This record gives sequence, structure tokens and C-alpha cells, in this order.
Amino acid sequence: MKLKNKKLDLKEFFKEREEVLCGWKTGNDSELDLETTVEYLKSVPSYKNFAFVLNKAKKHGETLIQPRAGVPELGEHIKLLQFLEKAGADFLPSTIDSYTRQNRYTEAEKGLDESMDKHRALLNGFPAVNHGVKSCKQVLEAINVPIEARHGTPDARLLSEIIHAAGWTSNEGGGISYNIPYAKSIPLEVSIRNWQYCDRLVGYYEEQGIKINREPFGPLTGTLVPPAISNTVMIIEALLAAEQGVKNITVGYGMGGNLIQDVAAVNSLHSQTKEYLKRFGYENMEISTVFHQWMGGFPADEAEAMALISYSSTVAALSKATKLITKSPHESMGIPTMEANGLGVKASKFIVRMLQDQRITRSEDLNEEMDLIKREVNCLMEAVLKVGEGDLAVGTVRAFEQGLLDIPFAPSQYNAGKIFPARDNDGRIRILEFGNLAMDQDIKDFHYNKIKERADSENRKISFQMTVDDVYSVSKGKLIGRPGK
Amino acid sequence: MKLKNKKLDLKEFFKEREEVLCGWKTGNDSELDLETTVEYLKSVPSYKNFAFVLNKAKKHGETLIQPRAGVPELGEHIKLLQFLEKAGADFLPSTIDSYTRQNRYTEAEKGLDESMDKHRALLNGFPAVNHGVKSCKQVLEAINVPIEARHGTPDARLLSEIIHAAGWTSNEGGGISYNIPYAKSIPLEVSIRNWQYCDRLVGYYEEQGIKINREPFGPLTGTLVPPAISNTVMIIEALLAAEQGVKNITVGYGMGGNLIQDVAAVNSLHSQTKEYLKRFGYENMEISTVFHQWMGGFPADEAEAMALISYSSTVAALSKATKLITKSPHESMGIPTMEANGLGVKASKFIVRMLQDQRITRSEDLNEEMDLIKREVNCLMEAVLKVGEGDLAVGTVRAFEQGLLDIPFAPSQYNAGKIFPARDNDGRIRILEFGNLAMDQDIKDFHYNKIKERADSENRKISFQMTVDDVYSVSKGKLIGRPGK
Amino acid sequence: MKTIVIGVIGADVHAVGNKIIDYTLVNSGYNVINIGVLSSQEDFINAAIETDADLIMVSSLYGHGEIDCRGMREKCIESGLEDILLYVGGNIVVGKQDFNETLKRFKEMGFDRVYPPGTSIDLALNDIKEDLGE
Amino acid sequence: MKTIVIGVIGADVHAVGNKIIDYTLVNSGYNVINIGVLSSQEDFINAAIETDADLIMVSSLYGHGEIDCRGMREKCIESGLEDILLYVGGNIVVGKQDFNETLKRFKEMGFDRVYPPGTSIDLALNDIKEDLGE
Ligand code: B12
Ligand code: B12
Repeated sequence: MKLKNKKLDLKEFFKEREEVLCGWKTGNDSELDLETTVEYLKSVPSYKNFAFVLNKAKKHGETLIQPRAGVPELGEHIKLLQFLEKAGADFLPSTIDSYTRQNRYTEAEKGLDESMDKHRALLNGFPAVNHGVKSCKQVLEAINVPIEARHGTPDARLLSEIIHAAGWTSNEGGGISYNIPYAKSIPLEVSIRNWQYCDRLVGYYEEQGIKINREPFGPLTGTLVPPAISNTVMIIEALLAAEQGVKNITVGYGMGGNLIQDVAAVNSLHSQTKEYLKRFGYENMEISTVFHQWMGGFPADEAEAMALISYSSTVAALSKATKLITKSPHESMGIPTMEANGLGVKASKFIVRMLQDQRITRSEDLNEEMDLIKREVNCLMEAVLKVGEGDLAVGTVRAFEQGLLDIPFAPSQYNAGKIFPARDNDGRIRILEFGNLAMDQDIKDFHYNKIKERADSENRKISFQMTVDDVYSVSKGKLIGRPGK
Repeated sequence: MKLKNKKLDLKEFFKEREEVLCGWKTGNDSELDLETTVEYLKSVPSYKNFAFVLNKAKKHGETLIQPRAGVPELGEHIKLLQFLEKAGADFLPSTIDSYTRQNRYTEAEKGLDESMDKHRALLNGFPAVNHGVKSCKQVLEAINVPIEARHGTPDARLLSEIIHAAGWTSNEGGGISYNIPYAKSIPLEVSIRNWQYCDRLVGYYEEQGIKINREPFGPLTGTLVPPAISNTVMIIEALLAAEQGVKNITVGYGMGGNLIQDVAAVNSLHSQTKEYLKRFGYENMEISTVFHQWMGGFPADEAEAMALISYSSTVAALSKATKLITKSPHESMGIPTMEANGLGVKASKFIVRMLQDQRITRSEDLNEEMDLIKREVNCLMEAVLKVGEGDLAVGTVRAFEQGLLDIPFAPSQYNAGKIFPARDNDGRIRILEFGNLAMDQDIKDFHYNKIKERADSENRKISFQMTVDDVYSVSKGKLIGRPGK
Repeated sequence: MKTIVIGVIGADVHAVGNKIIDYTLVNSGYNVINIGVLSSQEDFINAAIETDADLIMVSSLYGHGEIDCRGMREKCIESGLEDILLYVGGNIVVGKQDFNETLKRFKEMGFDRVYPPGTSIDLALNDIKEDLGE
Repeated sequence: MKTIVIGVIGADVHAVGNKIIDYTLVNSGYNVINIGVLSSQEDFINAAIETDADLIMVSSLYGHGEIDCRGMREKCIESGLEDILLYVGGNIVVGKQDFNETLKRFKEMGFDRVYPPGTSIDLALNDIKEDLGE
């Protein structure tokens, strides 16, 4: 396979499509005929169209709420989504189970059957491929807001076909963000190529006058990811999607925990994504942002979890993200009950409404943090473009190969895994060990000095132990994993 | 009675004391002999001394947690406080019932007896006077953190005697803040004089080498109080207390709802209190601040209430207040159960710890808001001092008489009740109707323009309806009470 | 024009709701006699007699409502106000209690309408209209 | 030096805990064989045979633990690992379930120790010491 950042030829796309639809029996469904899907998608009312609702929110400076949710059985899944809509969700998800994410449809079928038999969920999500288009349409028709598929699937081609055919107008993921944190041994060129297909499908619909939203997954491993790294991945995936004809993109960010750094990250993510899209000649792009509530280990205490959810919402609202993805007070335990999930939605919605008319005005500190992130992102982007000899897709593969781009704590063997993050004395995420990460020396020095300052104030040497302490700290109720007491 | 801002003569104080102790039978208690009280107070360990623990927290830049709590029956009250200590409270309160607050000890006795009979609280707090010194000591001895009496009592002389004798090392209140929002027909000169007694008692103990904290009640009516008004009351009460020999003072502020205005208010409250104390020659004063979580009407939904509690804590932490007084998810319903109260403590504690190392750096906006508050406070203070012909206590009485100082929504007939607040377009509390409030014209113009801006954007005329809408708004999940949707 | 006496009973000083009720009822076309906070049963009754009122709306926010309201219906009757309507609302008991129990207790005390926490005055306007027949 | 095989079973990719467990066990003086995420029962068993391990610590975070762990004890026995210790921990079932039930189910499957959510590796170090007799 020769990977290239170039819009897939429509004929080739159609040929590939035939193979894709053979991946599981539900691919044979006549409702997957493109004429039928186009017609159905055109019939989806605008208040159920993700792109449309996002654009409206952005215009009004609102932050809208979306929970995570998915259970195996259809009726239960619908009940769950209806409950969350009532709790105040502006968008609904369907979180897909982990077997489907690995294209293990047989195991998903087994889990689904057993869940139905035992009246107890044995899958961690909704197996949309096994359910097929008809059932997915039933989900859409049972609710009154747009639906997005949320998963973590390196090869989501069949899944994407099915969900869009069912009128779900947003798809989360991307060739990097749904591989490196979600797989061990799938080469990047494979997942990027697969996501070109998913994006091309959206591009195809766009050509038919149908707006579909795409959302690269910003949080990556959810664990101490320095903003510049996730922002770079977001920008790359936005560019790759745009090339395939995607027009409506929501770039994502997972909360780091320091208010100023988080606000700086979301602001620069938005402006740099637009900048790079423009630089590469993509016109008429609609860019919005999504903020993920704390993505690392949660505290076990439910009141504390509610506090963390509320704090995350405060940061999201102050960063003026267009969408906020919520957690529940059960987060550290397991998939939440419907009720617990609803509590997260209600608390989050309350906060974004309380903060609707408030903003954080630019301080010197905020400006400096934004400048830093932008400079870092530029370093990484230049490195990617350079090793790709002009091709972004190739550059991405090579940059990961060489560790020029590197994501902390990722399971993939195609990720160098050499960098280690740690917090500085203000709780901002810095980089303790850069590995081969393509950053200028003065930036490295800045990070080192910041971490040194913290280490000194804690009376210890800089070491991986700091990273370990920081991985645990929030779940223990502190932002910074300081030793002792 | 001739009111004067002058330290009470010790002999007169002792004479008055004899009368005070005759107010209710528990005043006869031998444990109220000053020798005994001094000895007992000296035996209170430093970790149970309010002033000591506050000073330590301030030094470390920490924000400590204190719930509100009080039930009539002794055993139940102790159980409640022990539970809250375990939930993470750094300070404990004993909220006093409303009959005691009005010195209606007979009714309190009835309520207490009936509560014990029916095993159901019929009083809204702990009737400390009826319980007497011995029982209050039992409370202190059952827990491991300092205790404060929290009430709302225009004449708290007997109550103060009893609680301090029992080793409770902080007393909330003040001649203005525990009259205007808490009474209808008690003249200000009476309540100020009574609180001079309470302060003199603390001053007496201070002379014996015993540190006791005093905390003027910042939130006043808890309802859209413009920061400059509550800050002015705090400064006046700090000055009045200092004159009686109080050294350790915590000035308070009730959250308004706009982050920047709230941070500005706490910062300027701290610096202006110190400034005025210095200006009037009070040396070696220890000044800390207390932030009250949202004091107006709460949302009925418990998840929303938890969100509001968490948001309040975020603002408190960012404002670097030394103490944070919490609410519970039952707030809109009634006195919380022990468990609900604990949830508020846990969420609040989680947030202040998450934000411990974070600060909001000064932006132009924050600086301007601080300057505004300071200028407003100076206007009010100058007016008070002027009409008092140099005497602060007299000035306060006259300023309220003439409406130069005026507190919105207060029940007291000694308050003009002419001013009406409303939020501006950012949700900051401004003044819509100034009545006779002693503010410079340019400040009035600024407020008018801010409110006009909002009214215009809402397509309506400036009117009291805006105030009414803003009274309800937070309980309905919005900061600003905008019409329509 | 119908006349309504409003006020806050007992040692209760919660003044905000009282001011809002005043404003709302006046806006709705009633003659409002507001006796304010810290009012005794006698204060309510005297005001009602003096103004020949149709309805007494008792507010109690602070939790002592149960103690404060006992015997009020009897006192009304003694004072010749046999038919006067009695409403009570706010946060009328201590804590979050089962409202059905509370309702029963206050109905037995002779209140015509009893409102749970969170019932704003706007939500009661219909009842008032109905009961005063306008 | 005792040898411990660690890894994350099934289609589970939660890598953070796995890396931390590796770090912690090495720091505590064990020989750690880390087969990483997305590991099958066979992967665990093969690694244990190859390294003559004393203990297999299965992590399952994503909720499918119950399906993924079934039959593992039997497979160990078939492969000649009659006495090997089997631990499982993480978030081993879907959702917040009664842990006693979960414990029973996994004990019946032949796991020697079964940990509830929120048990960090540090809290298990004592058990390991005890079971491995050091
Ligand atoms: C970070 C995270 C992610 C990251 C993971 C990145 C990566 N590749 O590692 C991302 C975002 C990619 C992710 C994805 C998913 N996740 Co996830 N994730 C988390 C989260 C928030 C933190 C996990 C973590 O890293 N904690 C920090 C480490 C240090 O702790 P730990 O993992 O718990 O491990 C420690 C202990 O458990 C213990 N331990 C672990 N194993 C063992 C074994 C033994 C024998 C012993 C003694 C101890 C032990 O020691 C470890 C070190 O101290 C948890 C919830 C939480 N805990 O707050 C959810 C959680 C684990 N995820 C969950 C789910 C469902 C998913 C997804 C399916 C997506 C979804 N539905 O939301 C996908 C799964 C994809 C897949 N195929 O596996 C669920 C599992 C639900 C359940 N069991 O009921 C959780 C609990 C969240 C929830 N409440 O819904 N996730
Ligand atoms: C602001 C406030 C205060 C202010 C009051 C300032 C003032 N002078 O007005 C301050 C800080 C001084 C204060 C003091 C106290 N408070 Co207070 N306070 C509140 C709070 C937060 C809001 C009240 C408010 O103004 N709401 C806005 C107005 C518009 O709404 P409202 O008062 O509910 O009134 C509306 C409706 O109830 C209804 N309504 C009212 N009466 C009636 C009657 C009828 C017939 C009808 C149909 C409708 C109706 O219409 C009104 C307008 O829409 C409430 C809790 C809450 N609601 O969130 C606690 C609350 C009322 N307070 C409470 C208590 C206990 C006290 C104190 C004893 C101190 C303490 N323990 O914390 C003292 C009491 C002192 C005293 N002697 O009365 C408790 C009462 C507990 C209970 N019933 O179980 C509450 C519920 C808080 C709690 N959960 O503990 N408080």
C-alpha cells in the first residue's frame, strides 16, 4: 500500500467499499445502497444534524454538553439515550464496545447474546456493526438531538458506513488518535489509510450536500499529554480529513488540570487548526472545539468525582469550547448507571450555563502559555512535514517511527514511547524526558527549568517517580503528585 | 446610651457582665468565672485554636474548609460534627437556632425539649445558651479541630460568654452584619454597642494571652450584595473590633457569581482591611479572609447544587481566601442531613486541593475591577467618617439612617432599603438604583452604563424586574436573569 | 380588588422572598398588606381584621414553621375571621422531610393550602385566582 | 528473584496501569515479564512457561474481564502450570457491581486473588510478598 495525503479517487473508493461491506453480514443490508443512504441522510432534520447544531452553538458562544454512553442491547441503549436527553444532553453519543473496535464481530455477537440472555451488560458499549443500519436508525429516531459514534477503532470503515447510513452525523476518531492510544500492533500507515476512507465517505456525502461532522480524538491516552502533542495530532488529522473533503471538524482537547494551561491550549488549538488549514489551501472549513473533562484516573469518592466534573466544566466554559464531553461520578468504578451518567450531565450543564456570559480576559501569563504551545506545535509540524518530504501522511508515519512525534503512555509499538511528562510547580504539564521529540533546544530548556523548580521545591531529584506520582495525584485529590503528606 | 468607638472601660465591662450573665439560668454557671474560663481557654491545644490554625493556613497559602451545621440535641450535634470532621472539615461550626438569635430562650427550651421528645429536630440550630458551658465543652472535647459559633444575633453577649468559656475560639458576627440582615426593629446603636461587648470580651482574653478569632459576617443578605457594600461593612466591623482589642480577624465575602468580580472583591477586601486598620493605628493585626459559597437561592436539583458548590469552591481557591464556608446539596430544601452536608465538604475540599497551587494572574480586567471596588469603598468610608464627625460608630449609625450606607433586601427598619442591584452583561453585580448611597457621580454613571448595556442587549428598559429576575436566576441555572427562553 | 396579607412568621428574618411576593402580587392586581418579617400570629390577624383581608399568606423559611403556625386557625376563629383563607409556604419544616407528612400536619392545623420548598409565588398565582374567585 | 508475568487481557488497551505496575514491581525487586496490552490467555501462559514464572497478574480495565478470563485456570493446568498463582485486578467487570458477587465469580474461575476497582498495585504488594513467601 502506498500511503499519500491525497483525496481518494471516487472509483477506487467505490471498489474498496464493496470489500468493506463484506466485513460482516450486516454490510449486505440494502439500506447501505448509497442512493438510499443519501436520501435518508437528507431527511434528517437540522436539529439532529451535528454540524448544524455545532455551528449554531459556536455562533452564540455556547458550550454544549455530550455524555459518553453505550450499552449492548438496543432497547436498553435507547432508554439510556432518552434518559440522558432528558437530563439535558445537547448531543448524544453511542459508545461502541471494545470487540467492535478491534473488528472482532464474532466476539461482539457472543457478548451481545449473553448480555441479552443474562439481562446484564457483558459488553462495554453498543456493538453498532452487529446491530446494523436498521437498529441504528431506530436509535436516531427515538431521540431529538444529533448522534455521534464514539469508539477507538483503527479500522472503522464498516462501522462508519453503518452509522452514517443510519443518519448519525458525527464520527469520532482519526488515523493517529484511534490507533496509537487504542492498538498495539497496527501500523500507522494502515490506520491512516483506513481513516482516509472514513473521511472520504464523509467527503462523498458532503459532495451530495450532506453535512457530516468529524471529530479527531484529542485526549489520546488521557494521561498527562502535553498540549502541544495532542494539538499537533489534532491539526494533522484535521488536515488529512480536509483533504478527503471533510468540511466540518471539531478538534479536541483533554483537560490537563491547570486552568491557564488548559484555556491556552484550547484557544491555540482553535487558532492554529484554522491557520494550518488555510496554509494548505482548504477553504470554507467549519472548525469548532471539544473539551474533554478530566480523562485520567478519577477519584473513587462520588462527591469528589462530582467536584472534578464541575471543575472540568468550569475550565471548558472559560475556554469557550463549543462542546464538552462529560464523565460520571462512577468513572473510577466502571461504566456508569443511567442515573449516575445523568448526574454528570446535569452538573456540567449547570456550570456551562452559569459561565455562559463569562470569559477569562487575557493576562500576560495566558498569552505566554499560548505562545509557548504555538511554538511547540510549529516545531512538531515542521518536523513532520520535513520528514514527509512534503507529504503529511508519510511525514506522520515517519515522525512516529523516529520518535519526532511521541505520545506518552501509549500502547502502540509504532509509538516510540520515549517521552515522559511531569507537572511543574503550577501544575502545568511539562516534559521531563523528551526522547527524540522534535522540539527546539530553548523549549527543552524551558521545560527542564520548570520541572527543576518543582523538584527543588520538593527537595528531590528529577526522576520518573515524579511522572508516576503525577499519574496518581488527581485520583488522590491533588493536582500535583508531591511526595510526603 | 452614648455610643462611641472607644475601648470599653474594664470596670464598666465587668459591671455589664454581671447583668449579661443574668439573661438566662445557664449564666449562673461557675464555669463562667473569668479565672476558670482563662484557665480553660489556655488549656485548649493549638490545633483547636481558630486563630492559630488560620494563621498557619494563611502562611502556606491554603484554603481551609468549614461547613455550616447545628442541630438542637447535644448528642446528635456531636455526632454531626464528628461526621463532618471525618468528611474533611478543617474547622467546625455550631450554627445556633433562630430563637436563641433573638434571645428567646424560653422558646428555644420548648423547641429543644420537643425535639428530644419527638426525636425530630424542631429547632434550626444548636441552642448553645440553653445547653450552657458544660455541654459546649463536651462538643469541643469530642472533636479535633477549632469550633466557631455561627448565628445572626444582634445581642450575642450571653451567647459569646458561654461559647468562649467553653473553648470555642471563634465567634461570627458584628454590630451591622448581625443586625441589618437579621433583625427588623433593633436600632443599630444597640447592636453595635452589644458587639462592642462581645469584642471587648475577646480583647480581654487577648490581654490574658489567649488568641480568639472574630469573623464579621460578609454575605449580609446573601442576595446580590454589591462587593463594595459588604467590603465596607467588613472594614467598619474590623475597625470596631480592633478598637476593643481584637487582634485576629477574618473578613468575609459571599460569592457574587462572576469569577473576575469575586476574585477582585476578595483581594481588595484583604488589602483595604489592612490599609484601614493601619491608617487608624491598629498594630499587629492578623487578617485573613473567608469566602462563602453562593448565599442566594440554590437550585433544587442535587447534582446542580453540587456543581454550584464546586464552582463556588473554584472561585474561593482562585481568590486565595483562607477559609471557605460550604453549602450542601440540600440547600434549597432545608437543613441538610449529616450525609448531604458531608458531600458538600468533600466536594469543596477536593476543589481547593486541586487548585492549591494555581492562581489567577492579574489581567487588566481584574485590576480595573479591583480599582473600582476600592474607589467605591473609599467613597462609602469617607461618607461614614464624615457624618460621624470623626467617630466611626456614630458615623455608621448616621450613615445607615441617611441611606449613605444601604444593604439590599435587608429586613431592618434601620436600613434605608432604597438601593437595587442588578447584573451587567458579564454577570457582575452593579447598582441599578442608588437611593442615597454615598457614591461619586462618575461611579454611578459607570454602573448605569453597564446595566444599560445589558438592558439594551436584552431589548428591554432598565427596571426592578431585572433585579427580580436576577434574584431567581442562579436557582434556575443561569447567572444572569435574562428574559425569554 | 381583593386584599392579601403577607408576612414572615416567627423569629424568621428571610426578607427576600417576602419582597418578591409583594412585588408579584401587586403586579397581579391585588391589594397587598405586607407586615414583613418577624411577625407573630397576632400581627397577621390584626392586619387582616384592619384591612378586611380575604387571604393570609404566611411565609416560613427558616424551619420553625411548625412551632410558629400552631393554633393560628383557632386564633383566627377567636378573632372573628372564621372564613379567612390561610396559605403557608417557603421551607416550612426543618430539613428535607417527606412532604406528604408535612402537608398532613399543616392541613390538620387548618391551613387551606400548603406549599413545598421551591414553589415560587408565580406557581401559586393560579390557586389564588381560583380561591379568591376572580 | 521471583518472576511475575503481567499484562492486560483481551481487547483491552489500557496501558497506563500496566506501565506503572511494571515500574512498581521492578522497584520492589521482582523479575517482571510484561506482555503488555491486548494479550490473550495463551500469551500469558506462554510467557509464564518460558520464564518459569511464579505468578501471573492479569489486568483487565475495560469491563470485558469476565468473558476474557473464563477458562484461564483450565488452560494453565492443561499447559502444565498446575500451581501457578493467578491474580486479577483493575476494573474487571462492566459497571459498578456488588464486589462480593464479582469476587465469587472469579474465585470460581480459579483466580487466587481478585481485586476491586481502585486497588492500586501498591496495595497488593503485601499479598504478593505473602504468597511468594519472601
Ligand atoms: C485513561 C483511561 C482510558 C484511556 C486509556 C489510554 C491507554 N491506552 O492506556 C483511553 C481514553 C484510551 C480509554 C479508552 C477506553 N476506556 Co478507559 N479509562 C481510563 C481511566 C480514566 C483511567 C485509567 C488509568 O489509566 N488509570 C491510572 C492507572 C495508574 O490506574 P489503573 O489503570 O486503574 O491501574 C492500577 C490499578 O487498577 C491496579 N491494577 C490494574 N490491574 C491490576 C491487576 C492486579 C492483579 C492488581 C493487584 C492491581 C491491578 O494497579 C494499577 C496501578 O496502580 C479509567 C477510569 C478511572 N480509573 O478513572 C477508564 C476506564 C478504565 N475505561 C473504561 C472504558 C469502558 C474504556 C473504553 C471502552 C471507552 C469507553 N467506553 O469509554 C475504551 C477502551 C478501549 C479498549 N479497547 O480497551 C471503563 C471501564 C468500564 C468498566 N470496567 O466497567 C473505565 C473504568 C471508565 C468508566 N467508568 O467507564 N480509557
Ligand atoms: C438568603 C438566605 C439567607 C439570608 C437571608 C437574608 C434575609 N434577611 O432575607 C441569611 C444569610 C441572612 C440567612 C439566614 C438564615 N437562614 Co437562610 N437561607 C437563604 C437562602 C439561601 C435563600 C433564601 C432566598 O432569599 N431565596 C430567594 C427567594 C426569592 O425565594 P424564597 O425565600 O424561597 O421565597 C419564594 C418561595 O419560597 C415562595 N414562598 C415563600 N413564602 C411563601 C408562602 C406562600 C403561601 C407561597 C405560595 C409561596 C411562598 O415565594 C417566594 C418568592 O418566589 C435559603 C436556601 C435556598 N432557598 O436556597 C436559606 C434557608 C431558607 N435558610 C435557612 C436557615 C436555617 C437560616 C438560618 C437559621 C441560618 C442557618 N442555620 O444557616 C438563618 C435564619 C435567621 C433567621 N432568624 O431567620 C434554611 C432553612 C432550613 C429549613 N427550613 O430547614 C435554608 C433553607 C437553608 C438550608 N438549607 O439550611 N438565610
